Amino acid sequence: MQLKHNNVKDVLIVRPLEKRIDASTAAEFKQNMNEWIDSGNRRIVLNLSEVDFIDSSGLGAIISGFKKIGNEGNIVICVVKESVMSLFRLTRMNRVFDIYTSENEALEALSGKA
Amino acid sequence: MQLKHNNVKDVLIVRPLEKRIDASTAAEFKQNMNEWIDSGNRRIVLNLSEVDFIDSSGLGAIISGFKKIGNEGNIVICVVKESVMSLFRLTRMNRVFDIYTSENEALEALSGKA
Amino acid sequence: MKAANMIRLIIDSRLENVSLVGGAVRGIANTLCMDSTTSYQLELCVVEAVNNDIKHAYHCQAGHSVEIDVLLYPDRLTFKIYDSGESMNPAKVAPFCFDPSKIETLPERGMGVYILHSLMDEVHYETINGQNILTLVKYVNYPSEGACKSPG
Amino acid sequence: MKAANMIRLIIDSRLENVSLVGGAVRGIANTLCMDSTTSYQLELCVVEAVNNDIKHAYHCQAGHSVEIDVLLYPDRLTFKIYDSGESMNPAKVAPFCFDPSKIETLPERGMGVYILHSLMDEVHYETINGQNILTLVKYVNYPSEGACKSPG
Ligand SMILES: Nc1ncnc2c1ncn2[C@@H]1O[C@H](COP(=O)(O)OP(=O)(O)O)[C@@H](O)[C@H]1O
Ligand SMILES: Nc1ncnc2c1ncn2[C@@H]1O[C@H](COP(=O)(O)OP(=O)(O)O)[C@@H](O)[C@H]1O
Repeated sequence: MQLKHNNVKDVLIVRPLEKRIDASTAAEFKQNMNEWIDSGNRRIVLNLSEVDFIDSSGLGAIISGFKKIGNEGNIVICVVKESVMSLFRLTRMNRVFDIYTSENEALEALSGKA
Repeated sequence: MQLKHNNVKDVLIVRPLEKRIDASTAAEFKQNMNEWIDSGNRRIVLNLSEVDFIDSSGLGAIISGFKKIGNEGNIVICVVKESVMSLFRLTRMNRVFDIYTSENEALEALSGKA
Repeated sequence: MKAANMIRLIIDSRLENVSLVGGAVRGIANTLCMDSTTSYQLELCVVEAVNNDIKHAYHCQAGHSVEIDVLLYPDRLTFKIYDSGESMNPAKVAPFCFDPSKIETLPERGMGVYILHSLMDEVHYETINGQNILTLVKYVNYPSEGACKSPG
Repeated sequence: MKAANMIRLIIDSRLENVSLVGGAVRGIANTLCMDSTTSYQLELCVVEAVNNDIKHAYHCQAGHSVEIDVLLYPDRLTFKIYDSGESMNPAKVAPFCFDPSKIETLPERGMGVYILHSLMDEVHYETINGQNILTLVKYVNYPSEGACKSPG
């Protein structure tokens, strides 16, 4: 799976260039996130602008990264399509993740935090 | 199949409230057109704004109405989605039918004619 | 109930094939003029069900088939999902609950069955002659006016 | 050639079921990031082929099945459409031609086979043990960058 990624100061921005994060790609997604976290990234913006389908496996992979960082940092999410947003709401993950409408907002919010 | 229709002076405007004109609906479409032509309509605007799929049976039904009116009037077409337009081009029916981007243009063009 | 229009979808039990089922279901929902969130949710439910068949009934072994019947009735859309693998053990389905403020309680799995029950109007599971059948029903209100109407 | 991802679609031979096949094919094409005109044209070809099976192979009799295999290869999308009805007689396929300026020459039918050959990169028809198989192949160039890439 293609994950575009770049650093802005100490924030890692990850943008999946995929329409789907599903059971066939979740493991690969999780592994990539793990590697970035293992190599020291603690503030991550996940930009979902290209993604129009996430299933529970894909969501689980995102949650896994969030738990791995734990209280040492944060993963925030941005540019979520309305249909995909309905999954975050249904699973109450909208209360877990900070979700922003634009990448800039996400970046600012993350940079402002300690 | 639902065909919205109304008269503006001596022009009949027909707008299928369907996404599809295909083999399962073409006969009904053709019959409706036949009845309108039999009852005296000679200038017809076919507005395809809602239609995102036409197959060769649907196209055949439109052509059938056009042939029935023959030189006694005209059927013009308007608001055709780009994908559907590709069928008119492929079958060279874009050279047979006058096709307009708006219903008003179609109406004006038809009213201007003898 | 009026006879249904119907299509059957069949894939081999590999997770790479599931997006084809998902795309097919979303396309069918679009043809029926569902809005994009409803189309997504129908796709999601069928995909969760098929993933579960591959993972839990077939233990991720290729070479088995998963069949999905899509049935259109005037008032409902029904999916029947068939496998011939290990049957579901209801005892293994844990309730879905966590504390959003406690990171360590967040679930990484176990959301599929909750999603099905939340988004579908009816969910049945039965095993007949070694075949497991999951039935998902969504009630639909086709607009009486507009580009979309009840099937058949 | 790399093993394909694949889905099989099956309907009973009734024209009312064909839009389900069409919706499924368009949805799959969208998942593969085809643009909307290409998605439409793929749907159109499969719908024309299935309509022809129902009309000409099964003479509009319900109770027979039409099967469509959708196969994804890295460089092509292949549809195999199966029926067990009357085989196609190539002599019955008239060339598609008319004079746009002569209303009486305009065709009302006989456009389906022309459409298949125009839009597809390969079209084969064969009969094996009483089963007719129409194979439609579309070459595809998945973008190497972007939200879409080659399957598998
Ligand atoms: N189709 C199925 N066949 C057999 N067991 C199943 C099936 N679907 C679900 N299960 C069981 O129910 C449990 C909960 O499923 P689910 O909520 O989808 O979460 P997950 O698949 O992430 O474990 C699974 O772990 C499995 O034990
Ligand atoms: N699947 C098929 N099985 C048998 N005969 C077929 C099939 N497809 C096409 N044909 C024959 O080829 C002819 C041309 O088909 P087509 O171009 O689709 O036009 P139409 O279906 O409008 O006649 C048909 O009239 C029929 O005789």
